[in-house]
Amino acid sequence: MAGTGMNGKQWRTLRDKGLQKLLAPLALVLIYLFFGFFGRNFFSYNTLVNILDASYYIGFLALGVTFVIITGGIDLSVGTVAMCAAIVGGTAFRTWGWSMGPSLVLIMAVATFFGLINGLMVAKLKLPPFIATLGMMMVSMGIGSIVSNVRSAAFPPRSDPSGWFRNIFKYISPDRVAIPTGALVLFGVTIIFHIILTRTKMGRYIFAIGSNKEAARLSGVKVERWEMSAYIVSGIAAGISGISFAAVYTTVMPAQGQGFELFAIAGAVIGGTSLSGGVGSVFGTLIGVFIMAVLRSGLPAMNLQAHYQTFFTGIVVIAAVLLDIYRTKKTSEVRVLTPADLYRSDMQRKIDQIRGGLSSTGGGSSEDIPAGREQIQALQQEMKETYRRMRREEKAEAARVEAEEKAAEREFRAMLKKEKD
Amino acid sequence: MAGTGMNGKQWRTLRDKGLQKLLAPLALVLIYLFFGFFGRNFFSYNTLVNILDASYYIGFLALGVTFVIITGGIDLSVGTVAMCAAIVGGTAFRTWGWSMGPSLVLIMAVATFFGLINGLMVAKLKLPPFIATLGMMMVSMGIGSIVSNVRSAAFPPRSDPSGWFRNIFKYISPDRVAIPTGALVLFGVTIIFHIILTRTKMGRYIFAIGSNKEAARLSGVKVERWEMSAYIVSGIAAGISGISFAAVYTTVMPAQGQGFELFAIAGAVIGGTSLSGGVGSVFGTLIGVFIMAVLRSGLPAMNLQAHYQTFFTGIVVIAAVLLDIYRTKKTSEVRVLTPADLYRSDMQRKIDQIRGGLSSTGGGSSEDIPAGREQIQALQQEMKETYRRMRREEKAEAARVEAEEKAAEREFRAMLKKEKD
Amino acid sequence: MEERAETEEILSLKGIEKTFTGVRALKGVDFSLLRGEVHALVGENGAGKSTLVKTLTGIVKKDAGEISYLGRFFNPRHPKYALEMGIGIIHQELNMMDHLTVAQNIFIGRESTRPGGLLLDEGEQNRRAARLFDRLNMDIDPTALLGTLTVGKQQMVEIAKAVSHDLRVLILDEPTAALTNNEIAELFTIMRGLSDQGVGMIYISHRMDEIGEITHRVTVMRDGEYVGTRVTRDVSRDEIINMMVGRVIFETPKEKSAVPDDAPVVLKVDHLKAGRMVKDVSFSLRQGEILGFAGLMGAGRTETARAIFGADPVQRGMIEIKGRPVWIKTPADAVAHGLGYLSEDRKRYGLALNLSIRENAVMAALERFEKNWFIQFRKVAAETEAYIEKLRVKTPSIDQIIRNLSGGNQQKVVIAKWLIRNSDILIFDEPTRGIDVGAKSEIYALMTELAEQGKSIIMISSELPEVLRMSDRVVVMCEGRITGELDISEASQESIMKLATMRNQE
Amino acid sequence: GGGRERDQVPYIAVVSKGEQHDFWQQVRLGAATAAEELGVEMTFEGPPSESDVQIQVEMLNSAIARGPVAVALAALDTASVLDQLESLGAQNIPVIGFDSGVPEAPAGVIHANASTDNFAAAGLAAAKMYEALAAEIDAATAARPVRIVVLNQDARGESLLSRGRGFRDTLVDVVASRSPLAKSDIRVTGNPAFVDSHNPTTGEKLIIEMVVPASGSAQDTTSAAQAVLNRVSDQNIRGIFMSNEGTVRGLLSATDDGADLPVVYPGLVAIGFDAGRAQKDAVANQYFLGSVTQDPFSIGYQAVTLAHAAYKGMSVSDVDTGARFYTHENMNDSEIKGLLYD
Ligand SMILES: Nc1ncnc2c1ncn2[C@@H]1O[C@H](COP(=O)(O)OP(=O)(O)OP(=O)(O)O)[C@@H](O)[C@H]1O
Ligand SMILES: Nc1ncnc2c1ncn2[C@@H]1O[C@H](COP(=O)(O)OP(=O)(O)OP(=O)(O)O)[C@@H](O)[C@H]1O
Ligand SMILES: [Mg+2]
Ligand SMILES: [Mg+2]
Repeated sequence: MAGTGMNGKQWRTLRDKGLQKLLAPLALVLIYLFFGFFGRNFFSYNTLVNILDASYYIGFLALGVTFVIITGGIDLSVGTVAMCAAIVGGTAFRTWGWSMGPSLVLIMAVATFFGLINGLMVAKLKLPPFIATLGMMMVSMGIGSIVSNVRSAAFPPRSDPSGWFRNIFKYISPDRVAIPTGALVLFGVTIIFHIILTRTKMGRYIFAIGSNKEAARLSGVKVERWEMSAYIVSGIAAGISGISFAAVYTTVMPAQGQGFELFAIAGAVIGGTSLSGGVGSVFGTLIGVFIMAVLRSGLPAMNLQAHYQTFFTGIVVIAAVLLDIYRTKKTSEVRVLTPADLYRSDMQRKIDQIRGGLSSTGGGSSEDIPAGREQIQALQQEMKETYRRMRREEKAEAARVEAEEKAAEREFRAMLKKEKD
Repeated sequence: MAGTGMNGKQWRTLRDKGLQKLLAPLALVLIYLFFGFFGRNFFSYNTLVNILDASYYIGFLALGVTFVIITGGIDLSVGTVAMCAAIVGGTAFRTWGWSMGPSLVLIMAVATFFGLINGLMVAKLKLPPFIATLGMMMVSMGIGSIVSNVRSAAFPPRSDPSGWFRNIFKYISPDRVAIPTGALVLFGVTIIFHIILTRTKMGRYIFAIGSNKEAARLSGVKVERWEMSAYIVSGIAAGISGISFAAVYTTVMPAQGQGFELFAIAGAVIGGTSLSGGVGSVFGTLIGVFIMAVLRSGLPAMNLQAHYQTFFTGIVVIAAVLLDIYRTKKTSEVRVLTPADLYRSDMQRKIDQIRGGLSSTGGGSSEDIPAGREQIQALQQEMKETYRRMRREEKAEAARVEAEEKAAEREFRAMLKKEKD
Repeated sequence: MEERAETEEILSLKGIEKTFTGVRALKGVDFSLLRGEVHALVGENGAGKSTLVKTLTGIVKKDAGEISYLGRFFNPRHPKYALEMGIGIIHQELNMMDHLTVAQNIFIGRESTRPGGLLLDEGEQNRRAARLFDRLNMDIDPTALLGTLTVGKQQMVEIAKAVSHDLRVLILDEPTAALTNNEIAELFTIMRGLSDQGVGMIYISHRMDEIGEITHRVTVMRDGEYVGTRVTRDVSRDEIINMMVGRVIFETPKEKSAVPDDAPVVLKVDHLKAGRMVKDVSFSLRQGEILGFAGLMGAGRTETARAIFGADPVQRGMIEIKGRPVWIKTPADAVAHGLGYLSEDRKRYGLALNLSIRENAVMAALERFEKNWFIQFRKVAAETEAYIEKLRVKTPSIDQIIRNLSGGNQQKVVIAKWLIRNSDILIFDEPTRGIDVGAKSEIYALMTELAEQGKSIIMISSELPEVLRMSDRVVVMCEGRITGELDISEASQESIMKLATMRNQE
Repeated sequence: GGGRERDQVPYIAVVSKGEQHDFWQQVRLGAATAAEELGVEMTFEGPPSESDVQIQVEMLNSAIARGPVAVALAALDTASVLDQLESLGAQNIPVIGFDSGVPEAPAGVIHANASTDNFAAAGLAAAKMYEALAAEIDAATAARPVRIVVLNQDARGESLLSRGRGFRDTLVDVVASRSPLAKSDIRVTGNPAFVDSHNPTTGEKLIIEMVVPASGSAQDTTSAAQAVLNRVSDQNIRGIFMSNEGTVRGLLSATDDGADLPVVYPGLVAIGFDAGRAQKDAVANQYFLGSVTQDPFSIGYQAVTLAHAAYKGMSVSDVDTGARFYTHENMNDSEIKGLLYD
């Protein structure tokens, strides 16, 4: 039992807190292993790189949108903002003749600007976030098309001198081994965002706003500023997402990006961020994104047609959140201590005492030990039996009460009915 | 002024309540007129029919989703559910050899079933609506593809004997005049939904749940059942939407429908339904949908490049809601009564009294009346002038005080600054 | 109240147990209710009163114990079942639907329908509501949207709603917290009527004088345990308080101001005008002073406080802090100028309910714990721990989520927030609303201590004994204007009431 | 390396540009038929829409990870698959282009193409358009110019771009050579992506207008078509060419499946592209003058056949799968009927 190495309380704490947090990562590992065993060639380095590649652009979006969701808002525009920024940058590079560095800066600037506008609309003009960012989704989609003149923007290939930026997200060594450097960027951004959320004023205020905006305001928190900052972070993340998209997929099409936001939000929610605000973590979000990415790469490996992917992703989104609800319910459920339980824990303490006495005498008189052992065994036997009997009795009693209550309910209803007539 | 036919209070009530409700329809008419004058041939019967045609499928979705939004939920799956149902029905007709009637029934059944599942997830399993319906969006998209084997479903043309169902949404007379019968269906459904929302228990409970779910539960409302019913209505509406789509656009493609939900939600919100629940009307939603439909048909008529359309739609969505916020703010703003106002209302009362006296004497001595009239006119004249003078003085005084305050603030800030250095 | 003739027991609870995460809220509680009896249930904050009555109505499921109702076992699994069986409850928190009309709220679940039963009959329902209000002598428009009513009126609607059911048992969980004296009197009339009809009532309140006025018996709970039941007539107020806290508390008015005459003025408000309610308010607050703000409900005291604090826009007026004019446009400005505001509705305006004690306590002062961009968690923990201990907040740890604390302990966390912020000028708006006597006297002691340390306090309170006990000076408001200012030595219940009802002549 | 054990059935991955249009279903059928005949395993997948570049790249990635012996690819965008092509080249896995192929791919990676020459196919339509409108075009004046509209779904996919340009350039050439109008009498206007520098843009007698709907959605193609139809009499629009199934559907739903065309817009010449049930009906009923069809079955069939041959180490070369113009007269001829799917 718990006696070995870890005491009961430690174990329970781990079960209540640790396991709960481990469940999502565990699910990720299980899904990965499942596809590994049943999919075609899934356990390969290539597949791993593919999964990572496919996770970047949604990943950054999801990290950014996590900030917004924690404030109790939502950002539907992230996907189209990322694509709009990327296409503007691509147009600058290809059509306006900018060099790559400034073009990338432009991407970040455009995305941040959209974030700022979203923030202004929500925080200053008090527009509902859903509708403000829905409008911004359409606007950014339109702007991308207008700036690029409805042409797709192709970023330079690796062979081009300007193609250096692709190495940020995927480095291909001279002997053609792909190194997913983007994963480092993703983890790096996650860690930075995590620190911002948990260790800085901004992060704490974002949580406070999400939990009770009015209380935060009346505590002197500059609610508008910090709420806005969450949308700006979301914009910045969209900018990184746009660059990663360009690096991995080369071509950015106009009017693209609608639908990305749903996966980003799904990732955050699978990772435990609550849409009602005040609760969330970027690490959880990252796990959520990876779960979706593994699914997306894994199902084709099982020779399932593309359309089964959407289907299963949907199922997993629902299942993940259901599981989350179930497990929080489980952990918050209270185990009521009955007399039987009290008796048992009492006895257990007694036994532990005796055992403790034994081991503390240490190498003492060797006769004591077998005697002590026997005593312990006898006690354990007694405890077991008595506990069983008590439980049985308690259950019977509970059943009796319930039966009576049910009977009473029937009677009551009959009575009421009669009264009415 | 208000004197004629309508007293001051009535007028104010109309201004506060009526005008507010009239603003959205007014905007619709204005936009329509705008395109009519500046667009090419926009004022044609054909265009009108086309606007109506284009409004059906989003319209039904928006009507259904209004129910869900009033409960405080959201249904992201409406679009894909409508398309999934339509494609299943189309496959039944084309591939499984069903005749048209049963195929249409199947469409309704499939959509209603999805609504039911959404309802179960949200109401019984307590999944957050956003995530439950997001999952369902993906699931229904997948199912549509799986059932149809990723083939598009073409519904029979009008010439085909099975093409009769198209007449439900657009009747074309033998001399080729198109009659938008679908508009009748849309209005009919709107009226039915309106009655459900305002005159039945179901509607009442849907509002109650959206306003305060816990209070509704504690009042003995079967929250789960009625919350579920809203999602079922949304499913039913999605079914009608799917049929209208098939009737108007003939071909339904698999994996279609994502994005429709956003327009449906935007329509509801433009129409005044609040995303936080408890407030909304299906007539408002209808107006919202028409505004978007006019825009979408109107911009091409202005010879605007296609990509400006999304841009402007976004702007209008934001503007509509901003306007709504502004107008509710205006009406709830406190009008501070100054001495001038008090004076005026005092005088007004006096005048009303005299007038009352006049009319109560009724057909009394006919000499009194002209005298009374004159007295009233004199009083009115006096009131007007005094009021104007008082207002002028008050404004000057206010301006003076404000200027002084500003000056003091500047001084104070300068002082603070100096202290810091 | 006079002795009841009836002794028929309609409700009896035995050994009720309930455990929430980390809190054993009920530890084998017994309770009984007679026909036609008004039975007070008292106890400190967090004693478990609300939880106990919730087990009776199926909102909280009991873990163990037996309920017997009309001589039969009874286990309500759903509020609706309890209501059908004739057990109704008026909750401590308002539980109504803001977007529905008054009549719709009252008859929710029992709507009037037209013949055929399909369509609702709104007109008939409004008439029913109007008749109900007539009978209860309430002046409320049945067609008004509930959200537009004042809190007091909303509470009256909730009472009317409960009464409109055919009840055998009515539970009132602190119904008077938001009511005016007139409304309280109306409520008591209603209760007496119900008592005559044989309805048993459980009455939860922290106001001792009400208990003496309306109840027949008193049951006291402490820390989830049953302490005892007494006949109200035979028990003294001190005895009840003693049962609640296990010690005697004396409440006497302050004799004279503790503030020296030459104490500097720290806050001066000059011709303040804001919103609908604040018309013309001028007063000053001196260092180390507790300035009582008395007045009837709706006098505009809360709105004055909010306007000073920058929570609502100011239309006109000057505010000076320590002799300097200041422009406070947002609460952040106010906090920066050393103001702190403890709102009358702590759940809505004071606390982030799903964050921990620690996060709430430092919310106003996070800057202080920031070093090189990062928050120093050890310092935060140490300081929070210190204040939690000092204010005697009952909690397993500072990481406890605020939602799980009882009202009084929540209030202490809000106070801790402003103490950690080290604000010099504190506005306490109804600091002891819904708080038990024990916690009350702790908060009084704390305020006195703060004033002695040189902090200045504005205390808005609707309880005159509280005003008289705490204030150095009393400002009285009526209809958005200051109608008078009294030194504590000349203040009495009568003099305050006179000023509080001094309406503006026009 | 993702090499696959050679003792199993050889596996060929086909990654297309789409799946849902009838056209792609026909391609898939051809590919499946070839795969069965050759006894190879085959997967066929494509992204839901032609702007989903990233989904196609992911599909290609996972196809490569599954270890195919050859890949057939219709790239949405060549630049985005360069890495993948290089890695395929490095592993010596042959790549076959189909449909629009992999234009401008690095040398040596694409072993062969099985594709339609879209430029030429749309050119067929342009020639027919001129023939049908010759009298009016020849008589066009600056006061009353003839206008011809091209509805092109997106201004991005390479094959659609080629069709738009093919129609435009061929029409300009045909008119300049066969009618009294000179090149300088022609004006090309509309979506800037379709107006190239070599196009005449100042002419006054024949106007070729390039229109692109806001998106491929049914609603947007329909309202774009409606907006064009609204101008028919005002602007003397005499011809409409629709370059794919999506735009054809747009016009059909704006005109009651085409039935309005002869009645409401008499004399308007409409030409479509591809087949599909609704379009075939429109041609059969003579609402449309005709349409251009490709041979999707053969495209799929040839793609897999070429891929298999390349895997076997045989030398392979491009196959033009051809395009035909069909009208109500010839659509039931045996060699065309086979090309018309639905
Ligand atoms: N849902 C809950 N989850 C966890 N703990 C709870 C919950 N409800 C109540 N408690 C805890 O149970 C205890 C009893 O609370 P209860 O509300 O019954 O007290 P009360 O006597 O009504 O106090 P007050 O006078 O402040 O209203 C408190 O410690 C409270 O924090
Ligand atoms: N935002 C608001 N909109 C409409 N009425 C309001 C609003 N806020 C307060 N009121 C009303 O204004 C009146 C004054 O409220 P206020 O809270 O300032 O009074 P108070 O003297 O503090 O009384 P209380 O003892 O209730 O706190 C009340 O009747 C209240 O219902
Ligand atoms: Mg309580
Ligand atoms: Mg107040």
